[in-house]
Amino acid sequence: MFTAPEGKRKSADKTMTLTEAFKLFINNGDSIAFSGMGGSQCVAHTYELIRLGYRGMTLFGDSPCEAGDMLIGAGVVNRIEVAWCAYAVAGLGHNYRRAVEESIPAKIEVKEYSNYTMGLRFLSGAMNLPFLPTKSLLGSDLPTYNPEIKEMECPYTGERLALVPAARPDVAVVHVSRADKRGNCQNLGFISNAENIGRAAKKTIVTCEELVSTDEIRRNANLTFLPEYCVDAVVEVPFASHPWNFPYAYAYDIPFHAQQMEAYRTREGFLNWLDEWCFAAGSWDGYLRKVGWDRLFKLQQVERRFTLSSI
Amino acid sequence: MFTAPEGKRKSADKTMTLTEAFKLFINNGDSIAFSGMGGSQCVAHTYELIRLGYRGMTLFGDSPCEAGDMLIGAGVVNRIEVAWCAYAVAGLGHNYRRAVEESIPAKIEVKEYSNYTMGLRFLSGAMNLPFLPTKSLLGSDLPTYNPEIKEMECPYTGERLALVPAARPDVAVVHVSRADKRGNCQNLGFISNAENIGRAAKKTIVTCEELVSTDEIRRNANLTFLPEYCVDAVVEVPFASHPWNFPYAYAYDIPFHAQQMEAYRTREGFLNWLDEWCFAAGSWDGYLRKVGWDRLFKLQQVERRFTLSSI
Amino acid sequence: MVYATDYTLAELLVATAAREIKDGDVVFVGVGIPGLGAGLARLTHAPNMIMAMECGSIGSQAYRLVLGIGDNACVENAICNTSLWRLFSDQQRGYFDVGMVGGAQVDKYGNLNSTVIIDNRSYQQPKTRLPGSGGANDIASSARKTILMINMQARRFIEKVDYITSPGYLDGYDARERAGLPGGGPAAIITDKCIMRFCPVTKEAYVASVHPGVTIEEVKSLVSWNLKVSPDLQKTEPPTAEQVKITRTLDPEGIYLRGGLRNLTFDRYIEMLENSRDVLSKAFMKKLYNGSADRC
Amino acid sequence: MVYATDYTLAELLVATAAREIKDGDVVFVGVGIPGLGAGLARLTHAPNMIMAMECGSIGSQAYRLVLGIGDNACVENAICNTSLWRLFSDQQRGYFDVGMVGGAQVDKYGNLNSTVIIDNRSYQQPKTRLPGSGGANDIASSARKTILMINMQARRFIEKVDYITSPGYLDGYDARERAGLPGGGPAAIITDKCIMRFCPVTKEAYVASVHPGVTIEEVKSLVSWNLKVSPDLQKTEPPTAEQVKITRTLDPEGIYLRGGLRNLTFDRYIEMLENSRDVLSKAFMKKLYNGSADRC
Repeated sequence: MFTAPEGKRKSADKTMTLTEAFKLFINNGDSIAFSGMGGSQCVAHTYELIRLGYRGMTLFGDSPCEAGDMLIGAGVVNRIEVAWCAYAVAGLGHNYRRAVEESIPAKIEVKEYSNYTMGLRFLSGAMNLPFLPTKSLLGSDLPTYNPEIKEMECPYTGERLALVPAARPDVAVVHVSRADKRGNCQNLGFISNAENIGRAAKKTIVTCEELVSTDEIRRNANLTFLPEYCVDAVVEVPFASHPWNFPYAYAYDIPFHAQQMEAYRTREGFLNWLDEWCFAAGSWDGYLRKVGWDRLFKLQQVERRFTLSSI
Repeated sequence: MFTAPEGKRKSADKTMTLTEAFKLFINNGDSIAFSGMGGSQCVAHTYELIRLGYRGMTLFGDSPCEAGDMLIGAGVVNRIEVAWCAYAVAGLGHNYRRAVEESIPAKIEVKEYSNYTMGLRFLSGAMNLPFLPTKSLLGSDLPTYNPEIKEMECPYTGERLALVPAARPDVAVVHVSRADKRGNCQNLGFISNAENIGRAAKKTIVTCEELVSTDEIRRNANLTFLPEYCVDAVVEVPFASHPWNFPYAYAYDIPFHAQQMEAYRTREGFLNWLDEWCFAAGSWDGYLRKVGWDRLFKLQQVERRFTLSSI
Repeated sequence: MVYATDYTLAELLVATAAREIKDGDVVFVGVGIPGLGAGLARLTHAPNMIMAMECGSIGSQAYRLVLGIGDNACVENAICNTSLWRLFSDQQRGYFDVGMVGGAQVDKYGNLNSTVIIDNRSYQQPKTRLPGSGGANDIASSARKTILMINMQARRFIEKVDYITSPGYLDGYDARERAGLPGGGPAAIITDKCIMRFCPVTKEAYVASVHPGVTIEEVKSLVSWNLKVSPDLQKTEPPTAEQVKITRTLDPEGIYLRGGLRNLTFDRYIEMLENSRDVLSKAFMKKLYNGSADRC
Repeated sequence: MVYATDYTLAELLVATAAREIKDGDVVFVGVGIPGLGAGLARLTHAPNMIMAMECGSIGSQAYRLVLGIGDNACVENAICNTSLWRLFSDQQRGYFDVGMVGGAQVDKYGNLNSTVIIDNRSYQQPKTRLPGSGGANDIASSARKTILMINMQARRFIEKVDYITSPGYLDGYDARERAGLPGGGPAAIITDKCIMRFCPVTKEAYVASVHPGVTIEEVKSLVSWNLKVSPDLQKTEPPTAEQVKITRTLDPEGIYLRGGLRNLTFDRYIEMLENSRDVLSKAFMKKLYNGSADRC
């Protein structure tokens, strides 16, 4: 039986570097989940996991892009429970395809859900419930190939329901607009599954585009979607989603992404990319320098022109 | 079997008066739910329901104060599904007590839940699911006297769970900080169960302290907890929670409330109160005039001194 | 109504998708041609339409092309930014009128596959691994109606899909209801050759209209079952001149309309965003203040 | 540590409640004496404590007395304003360290009744209808530990409560775990005469300390079962002078400390709020900037 897991780390200052946070809270073989949906992807985090050489991990995700395809290609992840994996408009998930179709670089185990039902799995974990019911999945082939999706007859109405089990990753990595040192997180823009991933996980690492004071958090308390008691570590990582967009911060660098996707078509192309952008760059700062701060600044500046927010 | 209920009314301008909204969307015998928790109570709405002479209603609520006790005392409601009913620091729910203990003014039927599980019932209705599981209620006497609380063994873990059925009131009455004419609702301060009550109900009447433009809504889209497609009617009703507080708007008028509670100790006291403050006042405007705008202004002004919000 | 005389197939499809949206509809929108269709509807006959995007943003009013379901365009001037689970719960509640879904295979009951092409191999090690459901299964399960968009090829339009990712009418008749699915199911399949609709009784797809220049024989040859045809077969309505003009404004670099992503330089991209900000904000203001939408 | 020499029973209870809270605890707070206890803890030994209120507000820093679980004081300078269901879900997830619960009856296993005094009548038509669970059942089910607060009377401390609103250890031993309850159960009963704690094995309540001036005989006479007493019975620690001073600052009109609501005029109330704004904001600033809490 599952008993309520221990609370998160308590501290008035949880800030550290990304490398420190990963080394402290992530182990080989852990299950992990990332926030983001299309935009706000955890890209810096993906590169860091690869750089640190993690192995044997399980990924819980809704529709991961980099955090799915790259971690599979780099051999970090060998088991995924997801709804989708590709790069949307930019391109297909060639690493994912190679792994499933040809076991390159290795065979991976796949359990499939839909975006909503992955969302419900995180919600379920966040609520400390072992499952949640839904009307998705019924009649489709997702339950055919995934025995963890169960069906039940409602004890109140007799109607058919699909059940999905709670997702309780060992580690959540959540990237947000702003956070304070204690771990209070606010987003301008969509939340994706971040609020539940951050609660469901045993350990939660928050990164933010901008570190702010607790007074700033208190001024807009309705924006806080993840309070400090859900959070173990806080890291300021600006531009952590590049080449993806981050709402109210910077536009999507789709020309960069298209180029990257072109490289990923072949296994060598992908490995060369890793050598150049992940290992040789040495850190996310190195990656950003390589992208060029003038380019990043333009992505930020063009985004400002679209912004109405008064916050 | 429950199929997805029809969407709400579509219109770019859903504004009307409270009386119009009630006459249009509320019928005798309907089930109804109100937003608020301690503060932000739907008081104006309670008086209006009584004034319009509704009968035979069922109340779904978490911890209603006026909307529970007064509607019972006035004979509007004869069935309640709630977690609690009283006036907190101000006093006991004498009408509720008289109804249960002595069938005055009439016998009422009571189904009891806890605050969380009423919250889950509204969430369940909002999600169009027939029930949700919980770890509350287990081992207590709430299931003993409420057969609608079922128990099940989790098909994944074998652990014991309590189940609560969805609450799907005919009408929701939700009072918010600000809304636009289309029904997009934002709160500064807590949300109580408003986001789910407004979604779970077949028809949803929104009242707001302040009507704002849709552009103002768009500037702070992260504050919108109830979008327009959940809403049928919008009414601007300032000070609708008096004597209760409303966050970022006005302080709790607890001296007034204490006086009111004193009157409610006896049945005559309560009926006299209704005559004077509900019927003779004639409308919520009449009530507010009777309270005195100078007093209301002071409650507003003193609240401003405590406010940090930058929104 | 002035029909365009000069338009591409992509522009026809955008207009066709747009016509499936009524004013006031809440639409679960993706990117690409269906997304352009939604954008076009918003700027023409459906100014009060509300777009819902999977990331959790509702009612955006973007002055640029939407480049992803979590693009900043999705939150731009949105009426509500929320969570993925809440957005999909609202759909499960019945609040979403239209959902647009695509796939790699479809069958005569509108069941879609976007998961795997098995082709004599296995689900675990298929011929082609596709991205998977994403939100498609959920949209197909719960939207009041779905519009399917898929290009015609005999290997795509098959008797039985390898894997039902997004349920249509399952085995037809009342199979969908019996499965417990709350949404209404597919209302149309928009293809590059024709529009199919579904028999209200059997729930089998039939050709309702063929696109200009396409014969019914060509359509039938691209379907691997004996495709039914409406006795009242129509010609698909071409886009109007206004629709084409607005469509091109929405996607000035032809990213979706002409596969223009590959040649897009960074400078051209930034320039596209800046122009688009000015052009589309004017287009919206014109529509909203002079058109049929109330501005409040 | 300078103990107060001049203090009321209410002030002792506030200090006793405060001592159950550790720095950094997330505390599910109500109003009245327990609420004052939480406020006192925050301004003394637990500056990093986080208060959670049922309405959905988390981490308030109120410069006034909290007059309800949805009072504006609950959102004042909060770190997070959210929904009721989310707040309680966080508790069910195990994030809340301490919950404070009261009731009209309690039994030796810490089960509380705040629903009905049946007294030879029925649940449906009881002798006394009480307000009901509110959030008490949920707190008692899921908080890591609960602190019960109830005044002693033989008709309140009974062998078996009329109705279990808030589960304690049910029938003792492992009954609570077997029922599937995730929270840790009661850690103490704070009464107006003594503090009781629970045997780690049998889960039966025993007297751990008696308040100054109270005899163990008096305590036992107010309990309708054969109450166990710690072999190491203590005298309850009195409040410190600082605790009493701060407690009085928190409730200057004695609304909770002296039942001062009845005589509170509107003008005195407004004046109380305005003074309290100034006095408490200074007290917080002093604590937060000079004390042990990091201000970031």
